[in-house]
Amino acid sequence: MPNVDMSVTLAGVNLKNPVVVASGTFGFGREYNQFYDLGELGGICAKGLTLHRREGNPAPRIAETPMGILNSVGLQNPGVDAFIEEELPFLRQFDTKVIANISGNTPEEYGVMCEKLSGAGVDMIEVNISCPNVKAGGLAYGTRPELAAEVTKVAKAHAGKTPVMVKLSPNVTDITEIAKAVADAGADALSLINTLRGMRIDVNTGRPILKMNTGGLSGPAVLPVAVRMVWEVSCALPGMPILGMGGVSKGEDAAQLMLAGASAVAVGTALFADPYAPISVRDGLEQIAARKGLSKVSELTGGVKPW
Amino acid sequence: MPNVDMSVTLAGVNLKNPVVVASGTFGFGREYNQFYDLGELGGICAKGLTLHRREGNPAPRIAETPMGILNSVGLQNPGVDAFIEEELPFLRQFDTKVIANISGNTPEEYGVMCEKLSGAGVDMIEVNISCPNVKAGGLAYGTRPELAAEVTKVAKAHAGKTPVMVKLSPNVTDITEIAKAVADAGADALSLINTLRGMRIDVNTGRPILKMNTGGLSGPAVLPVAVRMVWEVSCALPGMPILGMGGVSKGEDAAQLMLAGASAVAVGTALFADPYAPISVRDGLEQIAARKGLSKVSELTGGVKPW
Amino acid sequence: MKVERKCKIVSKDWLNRDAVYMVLEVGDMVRTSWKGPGQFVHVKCGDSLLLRRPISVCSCMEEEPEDTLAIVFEVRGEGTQWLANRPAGHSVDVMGLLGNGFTMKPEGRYLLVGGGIGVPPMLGCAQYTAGKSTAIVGFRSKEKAILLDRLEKECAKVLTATDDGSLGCHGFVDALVRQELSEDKNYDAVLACGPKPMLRNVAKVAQEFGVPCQVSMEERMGCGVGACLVCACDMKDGSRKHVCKDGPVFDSKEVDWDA
Amino acid sequence: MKVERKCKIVSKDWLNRDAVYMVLEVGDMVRTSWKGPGQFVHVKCGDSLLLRRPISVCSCMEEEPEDTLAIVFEVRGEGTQWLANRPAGHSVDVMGLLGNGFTMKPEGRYLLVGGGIGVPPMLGCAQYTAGKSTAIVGFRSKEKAILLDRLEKECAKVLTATDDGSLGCHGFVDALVRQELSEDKNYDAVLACGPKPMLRNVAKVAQEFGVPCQVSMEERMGCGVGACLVCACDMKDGSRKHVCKDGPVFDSKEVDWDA
Ligand SMILES: Cc1cc2nc3c(=O)[nH]c(=O)nc-3n(C[C@H](O)[C@H](O)[C@H](O)COP(=O)(O)OP(=O)(O)OC[C@H]3O[C@@H](n4cnc5c(N)ncnc54)[C@H](O)[C@@H]3O)c2cc1C
Ligand SMILES: Cc1cc2nc3c(=O)[nH]c(=O)nc-3n(C[C@H](O)[C@H](O)[C@H](O)COP(=O)(O)OP(=O)(O)OC[C@H]3O[C@@H](n4cnc5c(N)ncnc54)[C@H](O)[C@@H]3O)c2cc1C
Ligand SMILES: Cc1cc2nc3c(=O)[nH]c(=O)nc-3n(C[C@H](O)[C@H](O)[C@H](O)COP(=O)(O)O)c2cc1C
Ligand SMILES: Cc1cc2nc3c(=O)[nH]c(=O)nc-3n(C[C@H](O)[C@H](O)[C@H](O)COP(=O)(O)O)c2cc1C
Ligand code: FES
Ligand code: FES
Repeated sequence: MPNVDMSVTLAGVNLKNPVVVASGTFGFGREYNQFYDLGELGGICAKGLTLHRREGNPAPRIAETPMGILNSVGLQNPGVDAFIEEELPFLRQFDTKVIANISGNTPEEYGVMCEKLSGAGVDMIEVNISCPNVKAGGLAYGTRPELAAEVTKVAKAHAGKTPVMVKLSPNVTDITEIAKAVADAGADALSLINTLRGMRIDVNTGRPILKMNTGGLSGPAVLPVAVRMVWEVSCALPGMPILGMGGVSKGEDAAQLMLAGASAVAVGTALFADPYAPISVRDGLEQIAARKGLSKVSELTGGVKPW
Repeated sequence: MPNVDMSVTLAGVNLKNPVVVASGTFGFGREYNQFYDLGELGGICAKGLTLHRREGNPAPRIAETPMGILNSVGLQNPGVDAFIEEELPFLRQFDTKVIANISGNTPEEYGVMCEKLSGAGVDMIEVNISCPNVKAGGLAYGTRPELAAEVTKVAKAHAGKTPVMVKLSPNVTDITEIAKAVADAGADALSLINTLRGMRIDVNTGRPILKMNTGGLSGPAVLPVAVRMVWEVSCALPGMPILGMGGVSKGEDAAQLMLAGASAVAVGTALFADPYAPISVRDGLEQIAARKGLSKVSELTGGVKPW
Repeated sequence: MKVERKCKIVSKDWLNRDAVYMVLEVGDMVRTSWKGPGQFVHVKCGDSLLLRRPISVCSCMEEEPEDTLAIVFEVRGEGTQWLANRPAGHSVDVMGLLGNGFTMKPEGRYLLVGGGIGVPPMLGCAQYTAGKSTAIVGFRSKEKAILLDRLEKECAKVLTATDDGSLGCHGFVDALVRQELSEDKNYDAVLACGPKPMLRNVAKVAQEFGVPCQVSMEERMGCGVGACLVCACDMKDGSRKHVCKDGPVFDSKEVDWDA
Repeated sequence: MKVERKCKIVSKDWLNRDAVYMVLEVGDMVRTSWKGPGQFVHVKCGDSLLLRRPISVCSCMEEEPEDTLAIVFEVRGEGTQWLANRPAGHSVDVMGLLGNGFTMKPEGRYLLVGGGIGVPPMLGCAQYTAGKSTAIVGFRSKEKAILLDRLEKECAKVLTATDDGSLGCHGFVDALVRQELSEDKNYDAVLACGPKPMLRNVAKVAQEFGVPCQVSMEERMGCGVGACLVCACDMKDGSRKHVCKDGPVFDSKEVDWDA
């Protein structure tokens, strides 16, 4: 293997490689640490946190679709304090970056969580304004520029020196509009895409498979939408660091997102088929960079040559 | 096979079965007529027409994605007059309904085309306000309620007794908002979904595969999005006839869309893998209806039982 | 150390028109992660299906050079159909052993209750208590009955019920459970696996008789290891636990049966 | 009547590290839809790829009970890899014969120009004119050369060029075409298949010498039959024709080589 420098920088945070795991698909790392050392990863986006413990939505919470899945977990989590006390120390043992992911019902809640997490020393805070599974808040923030900007401002004001990355919803007419609003409000980075809203019906029973009727679509099916949106946002906001995600399951997928403008990528759904997916994505990416004769994988970022 | 009445009604037009072929994937029928009698189909949505002949976009115009494809044909067509003179008489030979699909640069163009097509006696006009491949017009109409309503009004005013079905774009924050605007403006039916915008990059060359950089995503990958949107629209507009499409490749997929609220379904991308797809979708649907003990396939429509 | 590995299919036999008995070579999976009967494996069923399929371990054995493991599954949809089509000699991608099994002692005496495709893990429980336990198994009809001969070998007694009366008692297993518990007060616990309505009824009967009861629950899964939180099971205390990690076996008193 | 059918792989041979020669039993496909050398088939490559792959007919024969057809393809990506892995005896889903072949007469004398994986259809053209035509074929290197022995049998003369000089002339085929056309004025036409830059150069040379030239074009395809309009080829007159239906063979003068 030729020598490719795999490190990248995302909003000033140095990642040893560009492959991060996506929030909500990796819990707080304990489970996959049984498969490999978490230090293999560029970073870990922890399961989405709320101010208080939440039990999430009733099951079934998952349905399979062609090359995709729908989920309606609904932010089950122990709350931000329990995360800081019980999970963060565990994650801190590993040589990887810890990115906390937060969802609030009000801008104030985002502020409180940012303060706590920044104080606790997470490496970055990912502000989820786009979770489609929570009735109050969540999605609305992600689809309205002025609300997205407000949440971003409050988060930034309370995050101290901890970089704030805002996670965008793909369920919008124009993602660049939200991206710009959030950037103007001071976001240090953007992450995209969260899940597309979808539905599956069991034709035998006439019932939606998910108890919440609809859920968020992720997995390879959404990759072309993710690539397009990363490209649009990176064109609209040159220089804005982007964590790209949506359907990455191999090195080539990650390379597409990086060429489209992402500085790093997250792997989510692919974990369910293959717990080692982030490792093989990283290795595949390294091979692609080597084949292209790059000395640093970061040279892929934004390298697409549109016609 | 138990006796299931396969006929359905869509905006007052009787279809012998609920399976229509999707605009742009079936040309004007000549090619697939080499495989089977077009009279097997419930209806044919012809390739999208414009007022004047168009050559469309440069190639490559297609890219493969996980369980989906991207296209950027860009409405290549001979123009509405040539359709009426050369293609409609051919289509009229078959015992099936002919649905003309139109795209205009201005509301007036839609009006002119409706007048011509209504005069020529097509069974229905599908007004495409959502083609993502045309720079002027197209997409903008489909993403802004007031413009969508205006186009609908003009189309209705010029379509005489020919029912007008408006085709919606999925690239919007809230599809019910557009659906309502179009319904209020007098649409006789809605068809959805058109393609989702996506992109694929060749990582070896760094070039987007499509010469237009981005294109429209269709095929099984989008089915869950289509089911969700059909369900949302049918909840928001009870009684509004819907032609559901997006990723249908088997009877079960069609049944999902019908349960979600569609009166009929269109099959597009599935044709490329299997020219007989519409036939097997129809047969699969019939079997599902029979298994459920229905005497009419139309009883599926809107039958979903949300939790 | 959890594992995911390609496992060779040693044998595949059809038990009836829908159910397959499959033996796999699983490396050191049993040696390293066995916790008791009732765990499951998470099986990749072809390239075109994203999600793995959870299947209970029926029985398993530490062996050299490769541990072996038997699963029994019914063809329900695309995934199980794919798996059923794999011939012996081919390999499948398996994650395991996952979850927690039944809490039991080899010297214990249990009333094992299985319904339909919930019967296979009960065979593992029977083997574990070598001849001391009693099995009560229910099927839709005689044609659906599976593993009866093997259960006979591993149990003190086997009672059978069918919904249509074509084999054993006419009716559901909970009636037999009631009968057995009223006749025999010496069971350490009732262990049950089967459809949720059956589990609820069995749990109720066990509670009436004051016998501890453990149930193996089903839920649609993603990761299978506790990371994605999709496989929620509603608990009496209002919390939601996860079938893949906290279960699949739960104390029946903890489960919210009204959810 | 166009057809789509499951076709049995009669044989599969590797011509070099990347190229496969595959013979298929295609029912009455040749009898019912053969129009001349240069047509193509549209092959389904596994369940997980939505789009079929277009492959030129190399040679074909009307036979009883099943016509046979040979294709030669290079492994480029997932689809061709899948196809290359199919063993003889298996079946593949084929649509064909599609498109229009070269316009030629059996009694004609043609200069057949093939580049790389564009060589196979030239073998069909050579067979059609039984020994009268000349073939000029180019490859990247000696290791990439294919079908030379068979061309030798079917042609009056075969000239070879390689980019690296490891076989035949060092350089590109257009130099050989120029040489041949200046030495021999009796070709009815130049027929060419290969990468677009090669076709452009060959077309230019043919035009210089006033010899008609037909070229087989490639474009990404959907339906393969002319319905979806994705496989556009830019024409000199500003129109866009379709490779699958109007082509793949076009008169070189009609093509817009600057597009
Ligand atoms: C812990 C556990 C143990 C199990 N043990 C066995 C066993 O020993 N033998 C056996 O035959 N079956 C068992 N099942 C059920 C088995 O997982 C399903 O029958 C199987 O997943 C169906 O897959 P499919 O592709 O054939 O069906 P499809 O309906 O096509 O599957 C579609 C999706 O739904 C999921 N799904 C469908 N039904 C179920 C179900 N009942 N439980 C969980 N997910 C489901 C599938 O995993 C898949 O993701 C068990 C389930 C769980 C949760
Ligand atoms: C009329 C015609 C005749 C052809 N004849 C031959 C032949 O005889 N032998 C041969 O080896 N190849 C031939 N090709 C090229 C062949 O179709 C591609 O190499 C093949 O489609 C690549 O598929 P893949 O899955 O291996 O590659 P991938 O790159 O994984 O394919 C991805 C997608 O791009 C398309 N694609 C990629 N390259 C091409 C290409 N060059 N032309 C058209 N589509 C492409 C694929 O069909 C698929 O839809 C022909 C192409 C055309 C249009
Ligand atoms: C089961 C599941 C749970 C998720 N939970 C969260 C979450 O808590 N917070 C969040 O921002 N995104 C969440 N996501 C979205 C993912 O982080 C990611 O944006 C999305 O799944 C697309 O990536 P993928 O296709 O690689 O999975 C979740 C996704 C899945 C599948
Ligand atoms: C190649 C291609 C061309 C299309 N052209 C048109 C068109 O001209 N007008 C239109 O309204 N929709 C057009 N569509 C969209 C389809 O009609 C349909 O809405 C979409 O493809 C989703 O259905 P599917 O997944 O079954 O293909 C086109 C789709 C494809 C794939
Ligand atoms: S399946 Fe992921 S937590 Fe249970
Ligand atoms: S591939 Fe559809 S028109 Fe050529």
